[in-house]
Amino acid sequence: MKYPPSLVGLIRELSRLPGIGPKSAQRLAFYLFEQPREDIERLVGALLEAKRDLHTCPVCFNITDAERCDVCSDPTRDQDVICVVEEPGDVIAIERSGEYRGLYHVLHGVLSPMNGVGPERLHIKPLLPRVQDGMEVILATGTTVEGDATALYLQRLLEPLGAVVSRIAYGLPVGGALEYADEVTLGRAMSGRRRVNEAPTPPRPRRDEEDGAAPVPSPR
Amino acid sequence: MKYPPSLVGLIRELSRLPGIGPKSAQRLAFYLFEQPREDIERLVGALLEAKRDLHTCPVCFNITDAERCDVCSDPTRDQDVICVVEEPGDVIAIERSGEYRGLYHVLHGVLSPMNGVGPERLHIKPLLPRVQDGMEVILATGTTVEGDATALYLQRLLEPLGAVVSRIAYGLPVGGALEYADEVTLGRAMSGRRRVNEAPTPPRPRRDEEDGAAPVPSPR
Amino acid sequence: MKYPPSLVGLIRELSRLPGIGPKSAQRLAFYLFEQPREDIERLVGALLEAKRDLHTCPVCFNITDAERCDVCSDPTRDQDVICVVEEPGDVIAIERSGEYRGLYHVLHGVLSPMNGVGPERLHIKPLLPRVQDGMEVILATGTTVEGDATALYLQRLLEPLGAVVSRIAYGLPVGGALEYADEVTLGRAMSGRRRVNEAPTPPRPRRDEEDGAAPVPSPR
Amino acid sequence: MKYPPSLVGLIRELSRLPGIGPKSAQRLAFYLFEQPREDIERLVGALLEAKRDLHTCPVCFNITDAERCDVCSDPTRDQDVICVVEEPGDVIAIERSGEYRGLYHVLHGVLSPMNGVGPERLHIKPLLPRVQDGMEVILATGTTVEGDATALYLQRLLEPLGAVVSRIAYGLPVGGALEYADEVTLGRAMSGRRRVNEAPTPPRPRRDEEDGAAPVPSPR
Amino acid sequence: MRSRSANRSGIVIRRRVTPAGDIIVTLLTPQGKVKAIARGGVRGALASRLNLFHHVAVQVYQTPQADLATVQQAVLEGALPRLAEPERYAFAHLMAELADALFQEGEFSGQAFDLFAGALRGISHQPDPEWVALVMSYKLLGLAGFVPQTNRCARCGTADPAHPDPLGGQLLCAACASLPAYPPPSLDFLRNVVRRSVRASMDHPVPEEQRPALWRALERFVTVQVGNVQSWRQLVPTAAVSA
Amino acid sequence: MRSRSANRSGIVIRRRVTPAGDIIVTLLTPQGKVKAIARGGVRGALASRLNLFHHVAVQVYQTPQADLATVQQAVLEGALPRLAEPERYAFAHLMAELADALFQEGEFSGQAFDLFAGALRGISHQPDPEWVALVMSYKLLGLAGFVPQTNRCARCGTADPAHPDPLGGQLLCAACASLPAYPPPSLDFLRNVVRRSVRASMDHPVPEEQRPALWRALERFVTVQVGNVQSWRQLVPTAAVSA
Ligand SMILES: [Zn+2]
Ligand SMILES: [Zn+2]
Ligand SMILES: [Zn+2]
Ligand SMILES: [Zn+2]
Ligand SMILES: [Zn+2]
Ligand SMILES: [Zn+2]
Repeated sequence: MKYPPSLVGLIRELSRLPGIGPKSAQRLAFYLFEQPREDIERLVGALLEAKRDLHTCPVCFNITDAERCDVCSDPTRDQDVICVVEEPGDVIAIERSGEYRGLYHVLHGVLSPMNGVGPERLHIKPLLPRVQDGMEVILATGTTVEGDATALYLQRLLEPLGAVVSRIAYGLPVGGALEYADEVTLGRAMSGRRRVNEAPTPPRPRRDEEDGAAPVPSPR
Repeated sequence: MKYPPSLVGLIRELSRLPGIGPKSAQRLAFYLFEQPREDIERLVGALLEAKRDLHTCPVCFNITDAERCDVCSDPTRDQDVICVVEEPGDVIAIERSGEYRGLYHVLHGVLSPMNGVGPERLHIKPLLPRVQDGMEVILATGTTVEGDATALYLQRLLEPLGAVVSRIAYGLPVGGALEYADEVTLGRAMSGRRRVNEAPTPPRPRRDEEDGAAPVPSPR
Repeated sequence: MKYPPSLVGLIRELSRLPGIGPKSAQRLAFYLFEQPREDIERLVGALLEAKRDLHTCPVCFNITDAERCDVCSDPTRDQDVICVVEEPGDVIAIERSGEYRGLYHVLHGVLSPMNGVGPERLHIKPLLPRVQDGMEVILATGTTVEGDATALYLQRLLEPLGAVVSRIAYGLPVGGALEYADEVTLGRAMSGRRRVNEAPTPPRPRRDEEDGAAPVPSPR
Repeated sequence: MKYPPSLVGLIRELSRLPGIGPKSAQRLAFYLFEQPREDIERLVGALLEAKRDLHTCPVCFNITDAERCDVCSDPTRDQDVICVVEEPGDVIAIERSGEYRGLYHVLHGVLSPMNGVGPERLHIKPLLPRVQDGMEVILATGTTVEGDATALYLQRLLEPLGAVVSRIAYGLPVGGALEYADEVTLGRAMSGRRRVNEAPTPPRPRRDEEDGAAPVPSPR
Repeated sequence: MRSRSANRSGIVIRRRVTPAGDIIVTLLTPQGKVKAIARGGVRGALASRLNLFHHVAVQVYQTPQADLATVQQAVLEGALPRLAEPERYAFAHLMAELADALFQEGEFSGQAFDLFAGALRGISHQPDPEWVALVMSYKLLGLAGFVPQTNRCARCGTADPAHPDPLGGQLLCAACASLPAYPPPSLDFLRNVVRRSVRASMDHPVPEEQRPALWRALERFVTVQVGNVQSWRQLVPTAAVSA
Repeated sequence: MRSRSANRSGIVIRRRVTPAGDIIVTLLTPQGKVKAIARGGVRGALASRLNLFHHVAVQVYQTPQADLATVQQAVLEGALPRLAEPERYAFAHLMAELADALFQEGEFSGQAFDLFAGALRGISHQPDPEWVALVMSYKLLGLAGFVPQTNRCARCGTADPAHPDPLGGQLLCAACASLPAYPPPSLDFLRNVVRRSVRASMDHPVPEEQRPALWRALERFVTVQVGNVQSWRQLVPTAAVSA
């Protein structure tokens, strides 16, 4: 038995999507076949509309359908911090954490010479004019070697501009047990330990109050 | 931060697909955003074309883009056996096994009173005129309670028509160890055991010759 | 830091056990350390007692602490059927299924030339005098290549003795969907399908009556 | 069929071990049955020897077979830092990370009122005389609510003694992507971010040199 | 396509990690208590979300065979990190223990959930967490139908008793009692806390020196009526040092 | 009881995360290259260990059906965190790319592994990582059988050529060349680096101003003999700013 060509075509297109193997693609295709025409058309419409409306913000390279993205055009966001991330999805992850009220900058990748990704392939150049003297730039690239290399590269670039450059913390995930942590992470959690001092109540109570922890002066 | 509506819409449509949770939908949406317009248009085209071209075969209710499906219109298929399955995907699974050269009939579901699926919701009625006296009908519905119930229902319907009604074998999967089989399956594998007799070469050599096994006369 | 030698020794012995990796062994050792002395002694006692009391039944090679095993010494078991299995654990799996009331024979392995396991390494020889003309022997070795090879070897040996030799059924596990079955198993389930005939009540009512199914006369 | 009592007893004892379900216990019991007597006796010997030789160090409550544990009796360990952990296994995890050269203190649990574990059930009292003015105490209990509560409790107790109290870092595991981090952990990684300053080469080059990172003065 | 998955939103009142690395949690939800297992959860993101006292939305999957539902996904809806502070931690445990003892699986009670969630929030944020815990304990007991008898002596039935009942945690008349009568604020509390609004009770705290007697009464009442609850001991470190 | 598991110790030379959260790594080991997949690895402890340039011991499981072995366990044996520094990062990539191109799966070569591991260590620790990269690139090429011809002109065969070969990265005689001859240190390097010991080469670095020509030669030689390699561009930020 041969599959009808349009079924084969649909399965092929679906299996190009990330995380969808040939078996899932086939299952999806059969599922779509069973759906009413309106549902297919709504999906098709959503795809075309998204492609038509969405583009990267010219300031921070986040995804938007407006001239500037929602963060860049919100004057209540802290204009003195920029958080640099790899991908648009990372912006959402950080927003969901609720711990950040500053701006973003999306690189759309990490430095990877062996994959032909040098600085010119990332949105690094437009970041430079955004950084003012005394501003904080948080390097929130991934904690892989590639993410670290990108962070180090940016640090070299940004500190001469007068930026206070910081890196997201490495350590144990919340809810973790030491026993289940890998040794690399545990080593970083030990060397990155922070002093928990009995500071007096901070002037303005903050959500993340317990994190105003001071670093340990001389880690061994 | 608010997502752009067309991104939200796309994520919502994608997360309606089976097996795609909200996180995967988001990842898919970002992936699609990064793809060139041609790729999106090819996917959209495949979806629309599939919806336009595909329908169920009026004879066997398999998926096809022709008047009759590929199996129904192939005169070399054995016209004296019909294999009844739940879904179009099952036809493909059986075809892939290479063990079957007869016809199919796709029910598009199983009997499930608690989900409101009675016989009239399945393609049972059009099966009856296809069944001739002496023909074999293989009930290849799933081995769940619902699949068994559907098979028993069909058996009652088809045997009066003179059909030789058979059921796919229950037993151990190939490559299995008894230790890992559940006790219900192991019980079926024991009670369904087959005689392995050193029969002389069968009159017409067949591919599945080793399966011409005789049943055990008196299993206990 | 060095571990105390007796801790190292315990971890080493524990990690020799099947299915216990080095990490689990370490966790087990710490757990045992925390237990009261009586619990350790009870475990040790159980180990020594099991080693002292248990041996293989001289008839069927199942595990027993008596002269003959529980099955061999039970006169109500059907003395006309022997089920041949690979390991003592398989006896328990089949007993749990509740579908069998005959005798057993435990091979303690499967034929595997590449691992140096020939027929002389298995308890095959003592099986032969147990087999009488007209008796049924069920070959319930695993459905792997090695299990199949062992079954075929035994069939050649046992049929000349007049035994009715049968093999447990290959097929779909109970509760399965065709879609998730691998194609080899599905092929076996198709070719091993059985006729479901509305047979009159069998001469002597049996528990597994619904399995007294006749084979399909001419499977294709 | 009934199992021999000594087999039942062995399976029961084995299934008491953590992480070993009834099925694994049965498999283990059969495995042990097949092993030569010497192997069983070696396992039994290891169990008894471990129970006889091992005890908790009277200073730090780590496991040892000597008067004091290997860390407490090693004068080259940094005597000015104590790392407080929940379980002996955590000592091993931290040692494996290679990032720590100080002393330990093992609590053997965490505060959990609902499980009846108050401070008197943990080895907290013997910790107090070990802490000298100016010493660092690293609270390396787990990052669960219970571990946090235990750390906060100890902080209150130890700071009046003049200890510099620190907590292992919360944050992203090494090799992680933001997208796969949960929002709670990501929030901690953001609020716990550290300044990466271009400090001059430190006086004595250290392995964890890159971790001498300063905290960000004013996290938002 | 039958769905054995259900979505529930609730607060983790118990959490246990098995040696195999599974996390077993009990949630209190508006639809009743839910017990579920996150297999291998200790190694993944679920470990962060399924923490004690976290408010989480979970997707649980129930198979007919398994007696324990499986947690498939969890999303954090709220955390109260200050509950780890020594002066709040044990009170949070007490609330969780009471909720676990008083409410059953499958017993639909949005009211119980709201009351419990409010109790945790209060213990986390209020400057006087002890008072929150005393008030909310009686409110939770009352909702579950355990109301101390305060208009008649617990032993002889005489009206208007005012003395502590050292066995049952209720009230005794002067004749039956061996202890002096409760001071008026304590007596008012015991007589009215169950039906009075939480806000009204919060506005009129009993002086601290009278509370140990109220705690003794609550402990006796819970032990006799509900059963064994462990979280009575407080965790303020100074006390522990002196102990 | 047949074992399809194997233990291998090697250095991660490629790492890719699939959208499904699997990590696909290529390791260079003394037993040759190994490619394997850690399913769902991005969510667990394997993500920390299976990082680029990490030296790990892995247990891999190979089934007859699957073409990619599965990583079951991984233990970190060594990490070189300084390889992330801008002046070292791209050189480490170059070594990994060369190793990936030069050595094959299942091709047993303890020597290749040792040389590659030494190259990464040198790039990580030495004050002059560029020089380490130049030397070790030629040593790796030489071990794989790619040795530049230096005693005869690459075009006409004349003996003792001394001029750059802009196409093939070897040497040309004065007649065939359009560029001036290499200075003596560079010539000595090109003629002897492959057979000279690493230590000897390290002790006599070519002056920095002569190196761009050597890099051009190496790039041409690799491109012609081995194929496309991407990690030529350097990542020192000042250059990037000016670019
Ligand atoms: Zn923007
Ligand atoms: Zn058809
Ligand atoms: Zn026997
Ligand atoms: Zn010690
Ligand atoms: Zn009275
Ligand atoms: Zn020439």
